[in-house]
Order: sequence, then C-alpha cells, then structure tokens
Amino acid sequence: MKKLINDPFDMVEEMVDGFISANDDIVKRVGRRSIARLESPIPNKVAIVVGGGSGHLPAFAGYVGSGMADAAAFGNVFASPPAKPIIEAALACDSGAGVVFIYGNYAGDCLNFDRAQDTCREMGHDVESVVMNDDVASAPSSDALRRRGIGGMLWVYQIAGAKAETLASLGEVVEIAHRANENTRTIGVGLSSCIVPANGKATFALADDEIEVGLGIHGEPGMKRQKVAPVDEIIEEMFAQLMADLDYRNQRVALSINGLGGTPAEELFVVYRKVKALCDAHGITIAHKAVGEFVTALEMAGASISITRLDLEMEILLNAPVNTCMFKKLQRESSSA
Amino acid sequence: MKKLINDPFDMVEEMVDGFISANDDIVKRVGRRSIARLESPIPNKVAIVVGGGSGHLPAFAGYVGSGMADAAAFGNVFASPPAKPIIEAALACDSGAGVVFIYGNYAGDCLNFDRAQDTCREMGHDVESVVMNDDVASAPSSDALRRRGIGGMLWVYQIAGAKAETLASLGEVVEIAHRANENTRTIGVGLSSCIVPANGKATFALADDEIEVGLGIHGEPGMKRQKVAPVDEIIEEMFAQLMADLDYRNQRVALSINGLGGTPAEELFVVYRKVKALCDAHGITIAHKAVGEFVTALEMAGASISITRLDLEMEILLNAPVNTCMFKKLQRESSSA
Amino acid sequence: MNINGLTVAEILNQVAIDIEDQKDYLCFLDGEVGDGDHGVSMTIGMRAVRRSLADLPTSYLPSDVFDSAAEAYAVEVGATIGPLYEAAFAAAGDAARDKKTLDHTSDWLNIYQAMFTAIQELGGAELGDKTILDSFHPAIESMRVSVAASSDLADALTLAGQVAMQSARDTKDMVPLKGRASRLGERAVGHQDAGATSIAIILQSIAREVAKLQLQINYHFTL
Amino acid sequence: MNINGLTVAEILNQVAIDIEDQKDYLCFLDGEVGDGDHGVSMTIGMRAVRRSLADLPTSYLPSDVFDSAAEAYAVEVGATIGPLYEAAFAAAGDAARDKKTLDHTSDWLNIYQAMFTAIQELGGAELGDKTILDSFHPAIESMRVSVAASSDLADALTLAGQVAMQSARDTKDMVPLKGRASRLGERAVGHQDAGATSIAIILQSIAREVAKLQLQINYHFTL
Ligand SMILES: Nc1ncnc2c1ncn2[C@@H]1O[C@H](COP(=O)(O)OP(=O)(O)O)[C@@H](O)[C@H]1O
Ligand SMILES: Nc1ncnc2c1ncn2[C@@H]1O[C@H](COP(=O)(O)OP(=O)(O)O)[C@@H](O)[C@H]1O
Ligand SMILES: [Mg+2]
Ligand SMILES: [Mg+2]
Ligand SMILES: [Mg+2]
Ligand SMILES: [Mg+2]
Repeated sequence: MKKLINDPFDMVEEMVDGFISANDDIVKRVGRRSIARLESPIPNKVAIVVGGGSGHLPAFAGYVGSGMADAAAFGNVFASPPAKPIIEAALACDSGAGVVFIYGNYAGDCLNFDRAQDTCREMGHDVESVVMNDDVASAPSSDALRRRGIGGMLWVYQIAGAKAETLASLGEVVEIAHRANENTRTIGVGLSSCIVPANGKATFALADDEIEVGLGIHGEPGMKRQKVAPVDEIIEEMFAQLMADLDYRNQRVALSINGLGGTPAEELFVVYRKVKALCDAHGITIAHKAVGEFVTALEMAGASISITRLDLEMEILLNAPVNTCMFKKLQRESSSA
Repeated sequence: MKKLINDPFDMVEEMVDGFISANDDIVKRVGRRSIARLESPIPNKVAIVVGGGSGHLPAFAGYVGSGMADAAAFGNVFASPPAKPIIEAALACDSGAGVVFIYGNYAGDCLNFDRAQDTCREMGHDVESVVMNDDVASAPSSDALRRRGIGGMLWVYQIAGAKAETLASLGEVVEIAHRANENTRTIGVGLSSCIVPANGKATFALADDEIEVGLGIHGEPGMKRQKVAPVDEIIEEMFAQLMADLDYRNQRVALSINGLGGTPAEELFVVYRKVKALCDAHGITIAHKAVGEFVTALEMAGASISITRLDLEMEILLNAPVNTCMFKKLQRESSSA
Repeated sequence: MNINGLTVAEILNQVAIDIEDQKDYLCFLDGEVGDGDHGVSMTIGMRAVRRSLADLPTSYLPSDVFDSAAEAYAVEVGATIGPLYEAAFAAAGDAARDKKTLDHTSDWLNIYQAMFTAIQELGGAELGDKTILDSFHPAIESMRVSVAASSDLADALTLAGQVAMQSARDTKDMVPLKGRASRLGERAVGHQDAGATSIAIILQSIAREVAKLQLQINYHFTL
Repeated sequence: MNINGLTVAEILNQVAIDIEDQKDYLCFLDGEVGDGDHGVSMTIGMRAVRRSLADLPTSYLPSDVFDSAAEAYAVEVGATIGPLYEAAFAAAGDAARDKKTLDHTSDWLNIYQAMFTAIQELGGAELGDKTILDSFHPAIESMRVSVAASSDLADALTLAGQVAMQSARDTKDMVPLKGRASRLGERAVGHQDAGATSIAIILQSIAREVAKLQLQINYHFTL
C-alpha cells in the first residue's frame, strides 16, 4: 500500500483537521468528528444533518454548506460515525425548527443515527430521519427497504437542501427528501478494489479482465462478475436495470455520472455520452445533470449512474445555488430554451 | 487494462462528445476538437484560449466558462492539439479585443500553439501567448524557461480570467497572466503510473514501496525516486523545494493541493493539513486555497502542491466568481476577518 | 483464583492484543462479503479500550472495566460493531455490578449471556443470520453445560472458546439474512463471518488468560 | 521499376501497418523517459494517412500521396510529432513535385534530405540531441554514398534502413538536449529514443517494399 498518509490509524483525524482548515470559509468544527456551517444555527431553518463512513468524499462532509447540508459527522473509514458526533452535529445546527438526518441504509448508520435521534429527542429536539436506498443492485425491488444508499444522495441532498433554504417546515423537508429518494435509482460498476488504509490490502480481487456490476461503494460484492466489455455494452445493461426498476420513459430527470475515485473524468464523459443517447431513445429529458466524483470508494476504479425522476417542484428546487465545501453550483437562470 | 471505454482510439472523440453534451449550458462546439463559451465572442472582452493533451481533466476544457477561459482545444491523450482546433477555438471567441493563448511549456504545445498563433495573426487577429512553467522539478531555476507547466494553471487561469472579465486590454491581460505565472511554483509526487488507453500498459513502473518526487503529469520521470515515507516527511521535502525556488516567507499566497487522479480526496486533505502547518511556520498567509483534482494524469496516484505569491491585484481578482464546466466558485464576499 | 478488577483489566488488555494480531485476517474475512474493515474497527475499539484502562482509578471493580470498555467503543468505533460491543460491554458491566471478583463459572456464564442478549436486542438478528450471535450462542450453551457439570472456570472458558471458534468456522455454510452480507444470500455461502470470528477470538483470549492464572496458582500450591 | 503515385501509396500503406505493429514498443521506449504515447501518436497519424489515401483521386502523382500524408498528420496528430511529420511529408511532396515516378536512388535521397531539413528547421534540434534527427541523418549520409556509388535503389534504401536502425540503437548513449527527455540529462542515458526508432522503422519499411517490387520485376524478367 502506498498512500499519502502518516500512521493509517491517524488518517481520519488528520483528514478532518485538514478538511476543516481548508474549508474554514464555509464550516466550523463542532466536535472532534463533526462540523457545521459557519452560520449555524440558522433561525427558522430546518437543519439537515448528514454523515457516514470516511473514504467517500465529497460524501458526506463535502456537502455541508448553503443549499445542501447544515452539518455532518465523520466516521472512521467505511464505518458509520458513532452517535456522539451525530448528536454534536445536530445540536450545533438546530435553530428550533427541527433537524432531518439523511443517511444511507447501512446497518451501522441505521444503528448510530437511530441512537443519536433518540438522544436528541430526549433532549427536546425535533429530529426526523430519511434513509436513502437508491442502489438497485443491493436487493430486489420487492425488498427495496433493504437496499443501500449510494450515488443518489447528490440529488436527494440538493432537493431537500434547497427546500430547507426556503424555510419550509420540518414535515415539508422530510416529505420532499422521501420523495426525492423514492424517485431515485442508482447502479454502479467496479473495475478495481480499494485499500482500507489501516488494513493495507485490497479489499477484494478482480481478475485483469473482470468487472463487477452492482458493486457497492465499499467493495461489497454486486450482482455479478463479468468479463470486461466495451463501455457502451456495460452501460446498456446497467441502464436496463434502472429502467426495469423505475419507469423513466418520457419523464424529466436529474442524471449524475459518479466516479468511484480511480476512474479518470475522461471516462465519465464517455459514460455520459452513452447514457444520454439511451435517455434520448427512451424519451427521457435530462433537466439537470452532473458528471464528476460525488460518492467515492477511496481509490476504487468504476462509476455509478444515478437518475432521479423529477416533478415540477423538485426540478425547480434544483435550480437553486449551492455553495458547499466540495460541490458548488451557481444559480441557474431560468433558461429560455 | 480495464477502462470504461470502447475502442481506445475512439476515446477522445467520445469523451469530447460527452463533455460537450454534459456541459451544454456553458459551452458550445466550435470544431471537432474545440469548444467555446456559449456567449462567445463577448464584445470588448479579451478572450483566453487554453488547451493541451487529453487525460488531464479538468484541464483544459473543464476550465472554459465565465471567469476563466473562453475556449479550449482538445488534443489526443497526452498530446498537444494540432494547430487547427486551436485556431478554431481562437476564431470562435475573438471579439476583436484580442486573444491570449495560455498553455503549458511542452515541446508539442509550443509547436502547435505557435503555428496557430501565426495563422491567426495572418488572418488579422491579435494573438499573444503566455507559456506556463511552474514545475520546479523539471529544470533548475537557472534554466526556468525549460520548466514544464503543471498544477499552477488553476491560479494563472483564474487571475487572467478575472482580469479579462473586467474588460481589461490585451496587454493588461497578458501582463497579469505573466505575473501570475512568474509568481507560481508547483511540485508533484507520483505514487503509481497511469495507462495511456491506446497503449494499454502502464507508462512506467514504481516498486511497491517507491514514490517519485517531481514526477510530471504524464509520468515523465521526476527529480528522484525514493522509498515511500510518512506523508509529513514527503511534504516537508517538497515544500522546501518550493521555498528554495521562491521566497514565500511572510507573503500572502494562493495554495492548491491537486490530486493526480488516483489519490482519494481524503489524502489530499491530509496533505493540506501539513502544508498549512508549514505555511504557518513560515509566516505565509493562505489568502486563497483549493483542494481537489485540477490537473490530472489519468488514474495516476499522487499529488502536487502549487503556490502563487499574490500581490493585492491578484488577490482581489481571485475573489471573483467562476462558473466553468468543471470548476465553480461563488463570489467571495469581502470578509471582515 | 482472584479475578478482581485489575485481573479483568489485564485480561481485556490481552484480548486487545490478540484482536490487533488478527486485524488483517478479520479484514480479509469481512472483505469477501462486506467492506473489509472489521479488523480495523475492532482494532480501533480495542486500542480505545486499552487507553481507557489506563485512566481507571487506583482501585476498581470488574464492572468498572466493562463500563469503560463500553464507553471506549461508544466514542471511538461507530460502524455496526461499535454500538453492538458498546451494548455488550455495558451489559457485562451490569451483570458484574458490585461483584469484587469473577471467580465462578456462573459469573462468566452470566456475563456472556448478558452480552449476547444485548447484542441480540440491539442488532435484532436471528440465529443463523451469520453474525456474532452464531458463534457466541453455542459458546454460551457450552458454558451452561459446564456450570451444570460444576466444571472448573478455566476448563469451562477454554471449552467455550473452542466451541465459539468451531462455530465461527461453521458460519461458512450459512446463508446470511442480516447485515451487509445479507443481500448476497447464496453468494455468501462458503465465507466465514468476520464478526462471529472476532468474538471467538475474544472468548479464546479470555480463556487463555484465565488458564494462565490458574496455572500460576496451581504452581504456587505444589511448591 | 515504376514507383508511381499508386506504388508510393502502397508503400505508405505498408509503413502504416509496420508502425502500428510496433506501437507498443514505441510507447515503451517513450515511457522510459517521456510520456509513453509515441507509438499511439504515430499510429493515429498513420491510420489517418491510410484513410487519406482512400480519398485520393483515380490518378495521382507521388507528391499527391505525400501531400495528403502531411494533411493527415496536420489534422489528426498534434503532439510534437504531428507538426514534425506534417512538415516532413510536405517537404517530401515538394521534393517530388511534378515527378511521375521515383525510380532513382537520387529521388529518394532528395526526398529524405528534404524531410530531414524540414524536421530540423521546425524542431530546432541539433544532432546528438537524441531525436528523430539522430537516426535519420546517418541514413541520409548512407544514401548519399549509395548515389555516388550508383547503387541500385533497393540496395540503397535497405542500407539506409539498416543504418537508421543501428543509429536509433546508438541513441542509448546520448544525453538528450531537446524535447521532453532533455531535462533528464544523464538519467536518460541507456534509453533508446522513440522518435529515432520510429523513423528507422519507416525507412526499413520503405526499403522492404521497394525490394519486394524489385524482386517481382526481376522475377518477370527471368521468366
Ligand atoms: N445485527 C447484527 N447482529 C449481530 N452481529 C452483526 C449484526 N450485523 C452485523 N453483525 C456482525 O458485524 C460484522 C461486521 O462488522 P463490521 O465490519 O465491523 O461493521 P460494518 O458492517 O459496519 O462494516 C459481521 O461480520 C457480523 O458478524
Ligand atoms: N525538436 C525535435 N526535433 C526532432 N525530433 C524531436 C524533437 N522533439 C522531440 N522529438 C522526437 O519526438 C519523440 C517524441 O514524440 P511523441 O512522444 O510523439 O511526442 P510528445 O513528446 O509530444 O509526447 C522523441 O522521441 C524525439 O525523437
Ligand atoms: Mg464498515
Ligand atoms: Mg505526448
Ligand atoms: Mg465491515
Ligand atoms: Mg511522447
């Protein structure tokens, strides 16, 4: 293992220090492993708290800032944060308007966020939770509540974040976060493993000519291993999985192509080109789009496709500006096109 | 080699198609391998044209948009674009106020941009060139004109781009681009090779415990190979190289930590933390900062540090908003701090 | 035997060393069907436990040791394993509450049973779901038999450790229903569960420490 | 011999095949001191040349072939090698201008010399800088000797190809002063230059094609 780190067991600590220092125009530290927007708590605004294991930047801390999350808790690499930093994050940003936890559906995250929620409620805070489960590869649609949360968070956070900026009520923010999640599907493909620093070895092995469709963002095995193929073929198969799960035909959507860490941006645009062609062929209008790294798995090579079916409210909310640590978007002028 | 591509010889073509489609709210195609801002030509504005080999995204096309470049030409992977797309880019954005080519100091880029400049001038366009040479590892300071251009472009483009947005004259934009370049130094470290798609094999080999300090963004060998060490030690050595080249003590600077492609963002923040500590120790004030991927080398693991010594004009220009395809920055409010 | 607070702390210290020794193996097991971090999470937890032991007052009860282990897991670990072990150590503390020593087989049966119940209640897994429970449960059953048979503590713990490790190996044949590996269903068959293995390491480590103590005492007597 | 436009096109077609065959080797050489793309850039150029040959009119001169090769390199390649080969092929076109056939050793000496001069003028390298020039120059000198000795064309080209390849190997000992490898100085010693090697492959390929033609003609005569 070669990484730009010191003692691997100090990595998260040092990363958090560097992250906060590099983003001190947007966030402040509110605990050893928790941050909040400089302006928190913002009067009358419902606060959004996110978090999860480290190793996924920009997820989760990278999305703290205006238009997305108010606070975040950092876990160890690929490990949910304990309840404590989640509670610190929540307390730092609750203005009294209430807090929504939005996190991915993993056993550890569920356990820890639930306990944080209980504690916060005992302390008199209004806290609701929205658990994202967009990964179609992680369970059949008949068992969708067991699905993991992955790349779709980019759209769920933005939609919920924009709604919260309008000073909507806690119930309204929770409702639209649920709605965004329910209309979002993601599927990923992995080309290589990642290395958990304190482990020091590749989490799994793929042969030189193998890829894994449906691989999770921690290297959890996916739906199937197959031989590497031209990307157009791989994308066709992945797209078909998404379409089989949710009917996007003739809908307006938000589409993101997410790099898992080790895949060059050039390849992500090759992927976008094919997905765009498939959308065109199915009468799908891409109202919002993003190509880049949004939820990574350390240095894993691979990509995921997330599509959110939009209604008018979600589509308009996505025009709002975003200024977070690692994702920025200028106000979209109402286009004449 | 496993990559998300079809025929490797079609990769650049397909990437360009996807790139333009994914960024059609910011850029338009003005040639098979050239793009320009939608609004180009912008009356009275000096236009900035950038370009270089593919495989370095966000460089170069990713920086087209307001506040940075007006147009870009795409080359093949790691190969300068020919003169033709550079000329197309220049013609598409010249409002009559003139054009500045800003590119890195590589033999191929110099040859092709020079020829494009000659042709454009023959056609009656006012074209000047600024050649970036920030890589301290690529030649001794006594021979600085032979140095390559690498990660420092993030600051040079922004400073020149912001100046051009003020409708400054061609001479003024050229002058400040030169000034930004002269005050910028970069040094990189490589941990692994990259794979040129149509080659299909790693460009070079590093042993499992070896790193290369001063490695170029194409895998060109650097200053020296050494054993991997705790990142704090590596950074100290790199920082010392920068300080030996330009005296940053007690200066205000713009600092960027750039990932070469295969290094997780978490590690870049660990690097930032150490560089920040070294800056503090030398009385250096970080007025502007950026941590992320700005100039990559496909999937190469590694990072580079770029520091620009700022004067008041450059520092203020860096407050301007940027809205390019792959780099966005909201207007910095004049801080009270 | 005199398994007082200090001795329990020494035992946990050794448990921590043994877990860290097996870090890479536990990561390997977790990597086959999960995210490859179980050895790391357990090491982070056990290092925190060791640090917390150093902060104990000059004199303390066995339950104090378990309480501070629970706190260490609560603050440092996160993941699935953090809350589960926090709850388990907290339950161990409760089971040992006010006791000066834990010299009897029944003391440890009670502690193990309390830990097991805490994990089961918080995690909600069933036996056969390919989790910690699947090696812990048979170990506790063997402890119960040992208590009925009035076995000596070191023998009882040693047997429990062996049963736990054998049961951890047997998880290979299980189809997981809980946790990250659950969605793999049949694909997980053939892989040994990481959490079931780490608890088995812990039980074996405890047994070995207690057996060493016993040996020292026997040695005294025969002198 | 009748090396007319069609024949020159056939020769260039074979050159393109030979270059693509050596793509990986050329990338390997470039990767040792440069950016590892030389084989790719040359293949892209030569593929474009082949495509451009298909677009030639029904009847054309040797110079037309060189002109369209120049255009192909100009549009498709970029890099250092794009403008250099564009200039070289354009110069070859000029050197062959108006000629119906290129049957004489002196024709090819003129063409090679024109290509060399174009590369030298545009690139500004000196002999010994570890570039294309360093294998091309000795090859041209051997052509000059062959002309003086009235050698037969196939023999002259074959000798030139051999000299070029030997000289390419000799670049190993040179300290590069131009191009990307230049900043490496002494560190580049021991590495064979990629551009010097690709031009040697081209010269050998031309020689082999012309020799085959000659053989066919001899065969006709002796029939
Ligand atoms: N609900 C549960 N009850 C008991 N043990 C569980 C449960 N869920 C998971 N586990 C155990 O946790 C282990 C994985 O732990 P670890 O890798 O540290 O956490 P994570 O799954 O968050 O990465 C599994 O091997 C399994 O034994
Ligand atoms: N000024 C020059 N004159 C002649 N040949 C040159 C010159 N500069 C570089 N070369 C040749 O170009 C080769 C590298 O070409 P290539 O890898 O295709 O371009 P790039 O350097 O842009 O990646 C070198 O091996 C060298 O032989
Ligand atoms: Mg985990
Ligand atoms: Mg190149
Ligand atoms: Mg795990
Ligand atoms: Mg090259």
